[in-house]
Amino acid sequence: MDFALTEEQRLLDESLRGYLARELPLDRLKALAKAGTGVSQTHWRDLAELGVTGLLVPAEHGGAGLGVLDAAVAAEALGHAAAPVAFAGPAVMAPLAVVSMASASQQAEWLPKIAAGEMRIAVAFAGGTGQTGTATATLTGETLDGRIEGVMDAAGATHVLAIMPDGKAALVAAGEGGVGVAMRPTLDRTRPLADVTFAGARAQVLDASNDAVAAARRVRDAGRVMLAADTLGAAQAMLDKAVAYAGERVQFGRVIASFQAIKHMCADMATELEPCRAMVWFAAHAQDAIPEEAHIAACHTKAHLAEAGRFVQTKATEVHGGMGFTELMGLELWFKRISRDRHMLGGPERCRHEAAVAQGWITD
Amino acid sequence: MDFALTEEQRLLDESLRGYLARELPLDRLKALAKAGTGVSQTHWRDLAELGVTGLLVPAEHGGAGLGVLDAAVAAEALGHAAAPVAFAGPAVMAPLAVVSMASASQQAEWLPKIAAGEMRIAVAFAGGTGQTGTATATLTGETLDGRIEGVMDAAGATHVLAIMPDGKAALVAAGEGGVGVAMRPTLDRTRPLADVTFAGARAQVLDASNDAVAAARRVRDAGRVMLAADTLGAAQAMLDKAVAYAGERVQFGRVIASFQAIKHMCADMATELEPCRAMVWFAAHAQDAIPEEAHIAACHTKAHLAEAGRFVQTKATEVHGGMGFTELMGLELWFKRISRDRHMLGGPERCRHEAAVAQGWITD
Amino acid sequence: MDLSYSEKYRALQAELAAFLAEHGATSPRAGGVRRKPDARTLAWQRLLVERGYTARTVPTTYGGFGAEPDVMETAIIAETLSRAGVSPGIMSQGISMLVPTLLEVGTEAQRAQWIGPTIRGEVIWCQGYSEPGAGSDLANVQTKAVRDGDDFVVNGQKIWTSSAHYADWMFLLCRTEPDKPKHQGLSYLLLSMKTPGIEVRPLVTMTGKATFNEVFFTDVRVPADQIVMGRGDGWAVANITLKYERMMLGDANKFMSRVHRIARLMQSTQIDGVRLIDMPEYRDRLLKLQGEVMASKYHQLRLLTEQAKGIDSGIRRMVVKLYGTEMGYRLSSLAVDVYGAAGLAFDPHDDATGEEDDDATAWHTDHMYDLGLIIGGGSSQIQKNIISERGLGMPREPKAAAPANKG
Amino acid sequence: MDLSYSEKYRALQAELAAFLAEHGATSPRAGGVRRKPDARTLAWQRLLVERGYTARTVPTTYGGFGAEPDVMETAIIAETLSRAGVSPGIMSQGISMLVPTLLEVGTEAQRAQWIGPTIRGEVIWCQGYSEPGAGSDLANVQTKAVRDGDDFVVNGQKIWTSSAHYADWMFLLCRTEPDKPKHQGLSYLLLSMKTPGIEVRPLVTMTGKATFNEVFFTDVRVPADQIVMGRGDGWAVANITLKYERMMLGDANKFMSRVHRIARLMQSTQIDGVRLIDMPEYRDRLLKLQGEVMASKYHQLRLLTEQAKGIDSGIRRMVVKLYGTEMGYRLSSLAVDVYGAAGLAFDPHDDATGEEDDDATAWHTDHMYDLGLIIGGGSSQIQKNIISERGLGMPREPKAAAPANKG
Repeated sequence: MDFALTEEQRLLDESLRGYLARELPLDRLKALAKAGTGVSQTHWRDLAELGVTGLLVPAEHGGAGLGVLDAAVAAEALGHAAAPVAFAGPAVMAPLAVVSMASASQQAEWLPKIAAGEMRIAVAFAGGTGQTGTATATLTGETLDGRIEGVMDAAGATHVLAIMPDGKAALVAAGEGGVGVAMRPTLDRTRPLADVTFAGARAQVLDASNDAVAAARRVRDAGRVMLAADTLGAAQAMLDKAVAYAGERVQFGRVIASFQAIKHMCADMATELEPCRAMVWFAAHAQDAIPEEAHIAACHTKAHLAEAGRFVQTKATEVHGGMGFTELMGLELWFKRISRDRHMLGGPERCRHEAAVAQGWITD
Repeated sequence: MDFALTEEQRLLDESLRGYLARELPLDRLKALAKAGTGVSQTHWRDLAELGVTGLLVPAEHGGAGLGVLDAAVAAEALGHAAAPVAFAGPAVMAPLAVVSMASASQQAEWLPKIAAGEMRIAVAFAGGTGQTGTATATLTGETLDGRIEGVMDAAGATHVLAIMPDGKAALVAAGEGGVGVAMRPTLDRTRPLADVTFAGARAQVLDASNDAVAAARRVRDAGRVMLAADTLGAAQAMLDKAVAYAGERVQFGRVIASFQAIKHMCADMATELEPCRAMVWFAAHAQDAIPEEAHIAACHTKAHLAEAGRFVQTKATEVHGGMGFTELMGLELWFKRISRDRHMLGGPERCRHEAAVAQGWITD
Repeated sequence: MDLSYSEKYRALQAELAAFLAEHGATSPRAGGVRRKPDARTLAWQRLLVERGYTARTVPTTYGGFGAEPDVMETAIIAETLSRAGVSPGIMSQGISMLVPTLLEVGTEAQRAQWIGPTIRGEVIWCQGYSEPGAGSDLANVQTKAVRDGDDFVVNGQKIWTSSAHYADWMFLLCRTEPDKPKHQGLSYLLLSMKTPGIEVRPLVTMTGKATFNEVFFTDVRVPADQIVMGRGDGWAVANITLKYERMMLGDANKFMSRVHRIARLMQSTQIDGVRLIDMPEYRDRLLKLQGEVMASKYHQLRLLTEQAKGIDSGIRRMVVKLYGTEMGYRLSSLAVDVYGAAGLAFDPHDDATGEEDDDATAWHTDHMYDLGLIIGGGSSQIQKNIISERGLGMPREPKAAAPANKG
Repeated sequence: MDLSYSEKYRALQAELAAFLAEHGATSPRAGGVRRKPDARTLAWQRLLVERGYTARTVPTTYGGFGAEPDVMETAIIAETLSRAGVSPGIMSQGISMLVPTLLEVGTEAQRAQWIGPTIRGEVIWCQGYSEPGAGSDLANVQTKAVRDGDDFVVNGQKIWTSSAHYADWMFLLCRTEPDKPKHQGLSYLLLSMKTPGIEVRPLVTMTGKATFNEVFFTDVRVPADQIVMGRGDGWAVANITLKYERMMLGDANKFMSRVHRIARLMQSTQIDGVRLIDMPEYRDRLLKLQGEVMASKYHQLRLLTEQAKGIDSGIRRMVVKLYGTEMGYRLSSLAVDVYGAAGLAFDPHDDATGEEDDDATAWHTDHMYDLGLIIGGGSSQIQKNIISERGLGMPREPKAAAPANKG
C-alpha cells in the first residue's frame, strides 16, 4: 500500500508547472483572456509536444499509456496556472471514450492523432450530466440531429463527440456541413463554452462497447474528476496568492498577514484544501483501479471540490481586498475558472444526488 | 407606523427580568436542574401572581387581554433566564385554543382558571407539527384514545389538550383514568418532556370554531413563535456571558477578549442575533394583526431562530473554552434549552418546507 | 408595534396611483445604470422631488418636500413605484450620503447651496476616500491639502472612486494637519471635478466594467470655505457619511425582491426534466436565505423607527452592512448556481452604453459586485472590529510591537 | 499510488478470520467506556498484542509485534474487527500518545519499563497538561517541580485530566526552571498516581458525565530519573505527544462509520409518514458531510504513508485536528437533528457503571463531547494560529502592549 504520487507523476507535475511558469507569465495570460478568443494554439501545440495530449492514449497508438491519476496531476497543474487550453475533453474524455467505445480500426485511426494533438475532440453529452441548458440529440443510422448547449473545449476543436443517453457515441467533424459550433461569450474567457447544433450531420458511430451506458458514465466520471483537479489547482493558486499578498500589504502599520482575522481566513482555506488533494488522487486512481468505488468517488469529489472552490475563491479574494476586485492582479481569472468548473458536467447538488442514488439511499 | 415595543411591553419585560434576576439566581437554577423534576412550582405561582399566566386571557375572563407580541416579550425574558417553567403551552397555546375553539360556557369556566394559573394545560398535537416520534389520537364522541410523544409542559400540568388533525380539540384531566402522562428524562432538565397516552379517556370536546383546522394551525404557529422567542432570549444570554467571560479570562498575558479571533466570533454572534429580535417581534405581532402573513412568518421565524440558536450555542460555548464544557458555570443549561426548542413543534427543515408550501412554491 | 394602514396611508396610495397614471409613462428605465443622468431622468427626478417621492424628509428650505419621517410612507412609495416598474429616482452617493451628512453637520450656506441641486440630480457627487495605502485603514489617508492663501492645495491619489468619470463634484477626505495624530489630521473638503489638476483614470473590476476610478490630484486649488466642519474634523464627518453608506448597503427591500426573482428562476429552470424548485437541495437554500432576508427586513423597519425617533441604534446599526453584504453574496451565489452551466454565457455591457445585460450576466455581475461590497466600504473584518469594540465593548487590538515591513 | 490487495493482505484477512473464529467470543463489548480495564478486557488486549492486532509496529524488544508500518494492514485489522463487532483493544492516552512519544524520545530504560505494560493495558496513564490558567496557553503551566535531593517535589493543580480517577500513572508537564523563559522552563515527568499528596476531584461536564478531573499536588515526590528528555525539554516533549493526540482526534474511520449510522437512522426515521432520507433538506447535509469524510479519509491514508516513509507532513498534519473535530461536530449535529424531538429523551449513564446509553442519548452526548473536542487539545483558534504561522509561514501575533487585567 502506498498512497502517494509516483516519482514519474512528480516529474510530470514539475515539468508541466515549469513549462507553464516559463511560457505563461501573468501578462501573457491576461492578454489571452482579454482577447477572449479562448484557448491558446501555441500552448496547445507545446502541450502536445510535452506529451500531455497523449497521456491516456495507449502506447501502441503512440501515447504514454498512463492513467486517470496522471491526467489529474496534469489537470491540477493546468488549473494552478489558469492555463487557457482545453484538456478534460480532447486529452481525457475523448481518448477514454475512443478506447472503450470505438472499434479497433477507429482506434487505430484516431488515437495516434489524438496523442499528437491533431485531433482535438470536444465531448458533448446529450443529457444526463446534471447541467442546465438544452442537451438533446438523436442518432439515426449515421445521421446526427440535435442541440447541446454549454459544451466545453469546443474552441479550436477539430471534432465533436456526441454521447447519447444509450451510451452510443457519434463523432462529427467540426467543419462539416450540418455541424454548428457557436462559441459564446463566457464568464471564464480563457476557456469559452459553445452551443453545438447538429442538423443531419454525417457521423461516425462508436458502438463497440458491450456495456455502452457504463462506458459513457465512466467517460463522464473521468471528466468530473478532471474538473475537480482543475478546481483544486486554481484554488491552491488563489490561496498561495492570498498568503503572499497578505505578507506584503500594510495596513494599520502592520502587514495584514499579522492580523489574526487574516491568518485564520488563510488557515481555514488551507484546512479546506489540503484534504482535497488526497480526495482527487483517490477518485482519479479509482477510475482505473477500483471500479466499484469509481462512480461514487467521482460524484463526491466533483461536488466537494466545487464547494471548497467556492469557499476559497471567496475568501482569497477578500484577503486581497480591493486589489482582488480589480483586473490588475488577474486574480479574477482564477475566480472565474473555479465558477466555471463548478457548473460543468453537473453542479455539486446534482453530483451529490447521484452519489445518494449510487448508494441505494434513494431511487432516482 | 411604529416598529417598536410599547411602554407597557418594556415594563412587562423589565418587571419579569427583574423578578427572575432576584428569584432565580444561578445556584437556584442549577439546583432545580439537578433535581431534574422539571418545572418549579414556586416560580409558576409567582408568574401567575405577576399576571404572566393570564397575558392572553381576555379581560372579561380575568386576564390581561394582551396579544402574542406581549407573550413573546415574556418568552424572551424566560429564555434569557433559562426559567424552569412551562409557558408556551399553559400560558399561550392553551388560552388561544380555548378562545378560538371552546364554547362560551367552556370559556367562562376555564379561562379564569387559566389566568389564575390553576388550570395548567399542556397542549399536544396528534401529528402535523413536524416533530419526530409517535403522535396519533382518535376522538370518538367524548372518548379519547392514542399516544402522543414528546409533549411540552406536561410536568405539573393539570390537563392535557389534545388537538386532532381535523382541528377538533379534546381536554382531559391529567389525573383522570385512561390518561397516562409519562415524564421522561430530557436533555433540558429544566423543562422535561412527556409521552402522553390516552386509553378511553373521558374528554371535553372543543368544537366551537367554524374553521377548526385554521384555528389549530394558529395555535401551533403561536407556539412556534414562543419557542423562537425563548431561543432568542437563551441565545442572547449565551452571547452576553461569552462577552463577559472573554473580558475576564486571561491567556498569553491578555484578556482573550482582546484577540481578534474571539472578538470576531462575538461580532458574528451579535450580527446573527440582532436582526432576530425584530423578526420575532414581527412574527408575534402578525399572529394578531396580519393574518395573511402570520403563518409564513411563524414558520420562518421558528426555523431561522433555530439556526441562529445553533450557531450561538456553539460559538458562545467555544468562547468559554473548557469552562463552557463543564457544569460549573451552568452554561450548558442555556445550550440544552436551545437544542430542545429547536426540535419542538417542528425542526427548521420542516418549518421551511411548510413556508415553501404556504407560498405555493411546491405542493405539500 | 403599529404596522396598520391608517387613512393617511390609503390617501398616499391613491395619490401615487393618480401620479403614475398621469406621469408614469415619462419615467426612465428602472434600475440604475451608472452614467450621467439624461434629460428624461432629470425631468423625472424633479417630478419625484416635487411630489416628495424622493428626498421626502428634506426640509423645503433646501428644496425638499419637508415631510415628517414616516417609515411606512417610505415603504409604500418604494413598493408602489417598483410594482409599477418605474424608476424610484436617482440613487447616488450625493443623495444617499452627502445630503444627510450636510443636514447633520453642514453649514446653513452649504445646505442651501448643495442639497437642492443634488437631490434634483443636477449635481452628481463622487466620494474621495480610499487610497492605495488607506483602504481598511481609512484614517491613514495621505492625500495632502496645504493651506495657501484662501485655498487648500491638494496633492495625492484616490482609488475606488465610483462615478468619478462623470461626477461634477467630489467630497474629499484629505490630510490638512500632518503634525497631528492620524485621526485628528484630516479634513473633509468639497471640490469641483472640473478644477485644474485632477486626472481620472478608469479602473476595470473583475466584473469587466469600469465602475471605479483612480483620481490623481496635482496642485488642485480648493477654496478654503469649501470645508465641512473645521480643520481636523474630517474623520468625524467621514464617519457620519459612512454610517449612511452602510445603512444603504443593508437595504432589505432589494434582497426580498432577489428572493422572489430566484424563486421564479427555480420554477422556470429544469435539470433533466425536473424543476429546481422541486429539488430541495436548491430550494432549502433559498428558504434559508428568505428567513435571513425577513430578519433583515424587520430589523430595518426597527432601525428606521428608531431613526425617526432620534434614538441611537448602536450595535443594531453596526451589524447592518456586514449582515446585508454577506447575505447578498449568498443570494447571488445561489442565483448563479440555479442558472448553472446555462448561465455561464457571461456578456457584460459597459454601463456607459446603457445597453441592458441579460439576466444571467446581471446575476454573475452581482455575484462579483457583491463580493466587492463585502470588501469595500469597510470590509467584513473591519465591520467585525467595529461591532466587537464599539458595539460589544470589547478591547481594541493592542498596539502592534511588530514592524510593518515584516510582522 | 498502490491500494491493491496483495497476497500478504489476503493472508492477513484469512488469519484474522481464523483468529475471530477461535477467540472472537472472548472479546469484551466494543466501544470504549472510560473505566479501569477488567480481567476480560486485559485478556483480550494481551491476545491482540500477541497477534499484532494492536501496537503492531511496536518493536518486539518492548513487548510489541515489531511489524513494519503498513497502513493497509492497519486498515484491514480495524475494519475486520469492527465488522465482527469485537473490541479493537484499549484506546488510551497511554497507548496512543505516551508510547509513541517514548519511542521517539524516551530512554532505553523508560521504553523497556513502560511500553510493554502500557500496550498490554496493565498500566493506565493520564495526561497532566492543562491548568486553570494554562489552557490554550499551555506553555503557561505553573505547577512547580523543585529539585530536592534525588526527587522533584511537585506542587500545583491540573485540570481536564481524563481517566485520572482510575489511572495508575500520569505524564506531567510542570515548571522546573522558573527563571527561564516560559517555553524553556518546563519538564515532562512520569509519576505514579499512588504517590502521596495527589488528590483527584471529578469534574462533571455538560454531558452529565464525570469523564474529567481536577488533580491537586501537595509536595508530591517524584524520583528525578522519571523525567523524559532533560530539564527544560518539557515543551518539546509535550508537543510530540500533542502531535499524536491530534492525529488521533482526526481519525476518519470513526467518521465514516458515523455517516453510515446516520444514513440508517434517516431510513428508519419518519416525520408525518415521510422517511428523512427522502427529504433532501436532511439528506443533502449528510451527503455534504460524506464528501468531507471521504476527503479526510484519503488525506489520512496519505499522512500514514508519509509517516511510514518518515516524511514530515507539515501543514497536512496540522490541519487534521481542526478539520476532524469541526466535521465531527457537524456530524453529531445532523444526527441529533435527525432524531429530533424523539431524540430529546436524554438519559446518560455514568461510564463507570458500564451500562450502555441508548442511541439517541449517545448522539447527544457525542454532540456535546465533540464540542469539547473542538475546545480541548488546542482549540480551533489555536489550531488556526498553528496552521497559519507554522504551516503557511504567516507572522506570529505581535507581542501585546495591552495589560492583562483589562485589554
